[in-house]
Amino acid sequence: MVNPSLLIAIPLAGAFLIPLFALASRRLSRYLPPLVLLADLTISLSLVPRVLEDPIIVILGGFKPPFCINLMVDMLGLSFAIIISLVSFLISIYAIGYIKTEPIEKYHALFLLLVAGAIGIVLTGDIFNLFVFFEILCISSYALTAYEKDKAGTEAAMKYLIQGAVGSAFILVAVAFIYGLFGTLNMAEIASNIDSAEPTHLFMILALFVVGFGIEAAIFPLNAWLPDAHSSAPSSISAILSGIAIKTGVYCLARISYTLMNAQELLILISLIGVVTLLVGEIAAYGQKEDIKRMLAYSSIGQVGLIVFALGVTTYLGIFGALFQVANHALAKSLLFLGTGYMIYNVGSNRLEAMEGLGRKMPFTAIAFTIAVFSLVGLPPFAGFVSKLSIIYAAVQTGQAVFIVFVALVLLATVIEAGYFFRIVQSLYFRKGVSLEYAKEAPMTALIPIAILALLIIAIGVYPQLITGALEGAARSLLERGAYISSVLGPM
Amino acid sequence: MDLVANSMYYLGAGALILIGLYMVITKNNLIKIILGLSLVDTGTHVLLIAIGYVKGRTAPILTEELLESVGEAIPKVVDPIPQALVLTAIVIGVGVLALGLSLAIKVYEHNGTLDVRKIRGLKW
Amino acid sequence: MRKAVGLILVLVVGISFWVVLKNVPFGHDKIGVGNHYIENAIQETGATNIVTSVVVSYRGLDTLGEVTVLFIAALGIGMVLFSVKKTSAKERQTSSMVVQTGTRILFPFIILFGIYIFVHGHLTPGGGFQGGAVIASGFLLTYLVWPELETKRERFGAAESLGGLVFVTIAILGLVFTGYFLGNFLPTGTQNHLFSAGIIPVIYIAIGIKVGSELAGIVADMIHKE
Amino acid sequence: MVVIQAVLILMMIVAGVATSMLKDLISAVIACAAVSLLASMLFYFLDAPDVAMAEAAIGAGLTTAVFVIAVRKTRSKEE
Repeated sequence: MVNPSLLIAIPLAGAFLIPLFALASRRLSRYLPPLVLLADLTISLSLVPRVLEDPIIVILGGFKPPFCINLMVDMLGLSFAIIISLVSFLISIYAIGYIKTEPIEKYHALFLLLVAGAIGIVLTGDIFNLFVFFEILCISSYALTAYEKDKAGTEAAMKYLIQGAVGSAFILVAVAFIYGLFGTLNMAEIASNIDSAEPTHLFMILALFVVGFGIEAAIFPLNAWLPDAHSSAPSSISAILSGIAIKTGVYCLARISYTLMNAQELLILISLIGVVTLLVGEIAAYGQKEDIKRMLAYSSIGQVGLIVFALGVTTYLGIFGALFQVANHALAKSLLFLGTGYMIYNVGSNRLEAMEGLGRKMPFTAIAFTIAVFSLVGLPPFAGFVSKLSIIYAAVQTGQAVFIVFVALVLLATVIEAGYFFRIVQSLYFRKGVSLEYAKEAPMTALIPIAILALLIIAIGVYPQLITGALEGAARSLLERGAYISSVLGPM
Repeated sequence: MDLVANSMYYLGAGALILIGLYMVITKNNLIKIILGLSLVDTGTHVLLIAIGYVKGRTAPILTEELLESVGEAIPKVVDPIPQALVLTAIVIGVGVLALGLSLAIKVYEHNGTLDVRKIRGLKW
Repeated sequence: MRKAVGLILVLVVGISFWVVLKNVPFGHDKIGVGNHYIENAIQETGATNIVTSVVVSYRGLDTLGEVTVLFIAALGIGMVLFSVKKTSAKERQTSSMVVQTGTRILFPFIILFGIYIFVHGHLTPGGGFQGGAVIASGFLLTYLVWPELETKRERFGAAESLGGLVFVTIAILGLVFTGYFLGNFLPTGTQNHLFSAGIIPVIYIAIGIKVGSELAGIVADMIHKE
Repeated sequence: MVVIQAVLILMMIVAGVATSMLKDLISAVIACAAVSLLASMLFYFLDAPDVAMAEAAIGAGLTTAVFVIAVRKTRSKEE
């Protein structure tokens, strides 16, 4: 068996190597990230059969938990790790040709560090270690948002940094409180002692965590930074931020509220926040008729709202739907941003009007774009259909009146979503473009990742069994706290 | 007197965090906002160290004198974990602050001002 | 308006602090993981400074993450302030003779002091971070005295990368030799000797070099790039 | 001892308020450095010499230097 700690160590080592590589040849450093991330993807896929049977506890430094930091590779963490390494591998191929602004070696090193941070978050079993990896993810996102060094990018990064730093401070304070109350930082040990604390204290700590991680997950009303950051970053970075970074925020929320705090009765509040976020995001996206990237960014807020809503349903099926939606949105939204990158490059503007008629000039990109749009709206036979169906079914199944109302709102949001997405597809194909004589199809480095993403969306939609096994295991590992605790600390 | 002695560290830490938060929310100058973040950081560090303090014990460094004086017994030192956490947090904090300041310099180059009311992308 | 929002938010946060901290008594022993370290750290790691053994050994992954954060900050600042044109050595005031001579004499001692701090990290207070910061402040002094001094930024970059690679390599060697990532594969030696505590001094030296060059690089970037 | 620590904490809070109130940015930065320096003394009283060193060297030293550089590269008054 390959040791899962390599999943974190390999991207880190790669990122440290890149500046040395760049001393020899700056152009060569572009090819390192795809290699490194391919290694990560292979390792994480090869771990699936073992982890499906039993979670792997990786002990670091050779001391017994809870006296050391341990990695907790259960199905939930591993599914996230697979999604992260798959999407970032495809984006790193895209970046080989797309990133032209100097200093490119810094871009590639920061990209690898962002991925290392995200993988560290989903695998670690220690609350302070989670904070450290969260900071790695956040700080590299701040820097990459400003990569173009233009006015909009630096201002968006500044805003993101200020709000993100406040969120991190909240998380650190919550960690300090946890240490003060429980005297330990190991997540399994905290989870096993959680009942000894007073409910009011736990509520305060949970609130601090929700604010801290909610800023990264962009739940309403903490999402002010997202539209600016996602729309003014380079398209490959928008793809990783929308596809990966906000999902890790959602992962942290799920891990804290389910495994750590066992706060199932409070999750109806989370559900409410999710529905509000969904509606706010979709309505803002519908209202955004000018900037295509800003529209996609608002749509990301809406989709995160849907995921958070499904997590709050607290049934097995609800969590399963949420995780399916995580996979679907990671694939589809990164495809949309990657496709948009070259569409913007061709017409030289972010404006939706400029894209009119591009479908004939860039047929492959436009078809892939359309597939991703259909999947996000939830049409069969694409992946989004399965996730939306299971989320709605799970919510109805609870039988509570509140959730029936929520489902109606989710359906309303879907209609809004369909409205603005079909508007773009229509203008891509059925409008006559004005000045498109220089527009041409995207290069191979972009088409290959886009094609793979589109094929995956169709494959998962037609044959959901590809990933249901893994996601069912993930949903189970989120619900079964006892198994989590006993696998780290040994049977009680 | 005892009450003061027991709560003053928490009070100081909380005061710093709250002053910092208030600065981040209400100040208009970017440098002032980042100074507020720095105060929040310092406050959290004090809070963590105060949580780890144990009365009547010494620093967690087992010098030879200390080891000889206790013999086989467990040496009386304070909790080392919060100190390790704060070391980590200090370094993370300086990284965020330095990156924020370099972004602020860049924002100033683009706009000629640090006033968030006058910078379109920073209004909220 | 913003003042009112700020005050309300600050009040809410303040009350939540008060509610929780009432039940975290100051100065009491929180019976937990910490006591295990106090009892066993010296046998298990061989370092007399328990904080060092926690930072480098028990919570080594945190430390790896933390030097990574600093690495990201250095990369990000280099990227944000990156400019294609060479920075102009503007007519800045050169310092007086006394200051220049003083700095020339002082600089090697500051560097030496920094090295001393991180080499003895496992025995006395201090370690890679503190030593690295002292080294960086030595460089800061030279930049203030000779503003026209062109920095060899690439050298700092190479030192950063090497420090990081040494850390990761030691961690992976631990995996190879002991089966645990960051496992200690060197003898722990006798307590209170310079050559003791296994991999801790090696890692702390790598951290010291890395942190020193990163902080110095950050300061150099901020001073020299326009 | 308690009195000394109480005075230090009080000074720290005052310096924190000063950071918020001072209009001149350089003065505000110096006040913030004072907060860090006082905090590092408090760490020494709380038996945390490692953290005291780190806070003095990094928090009070290098952070202040970076702030001063940034203030000099922009405008030094808060308007």
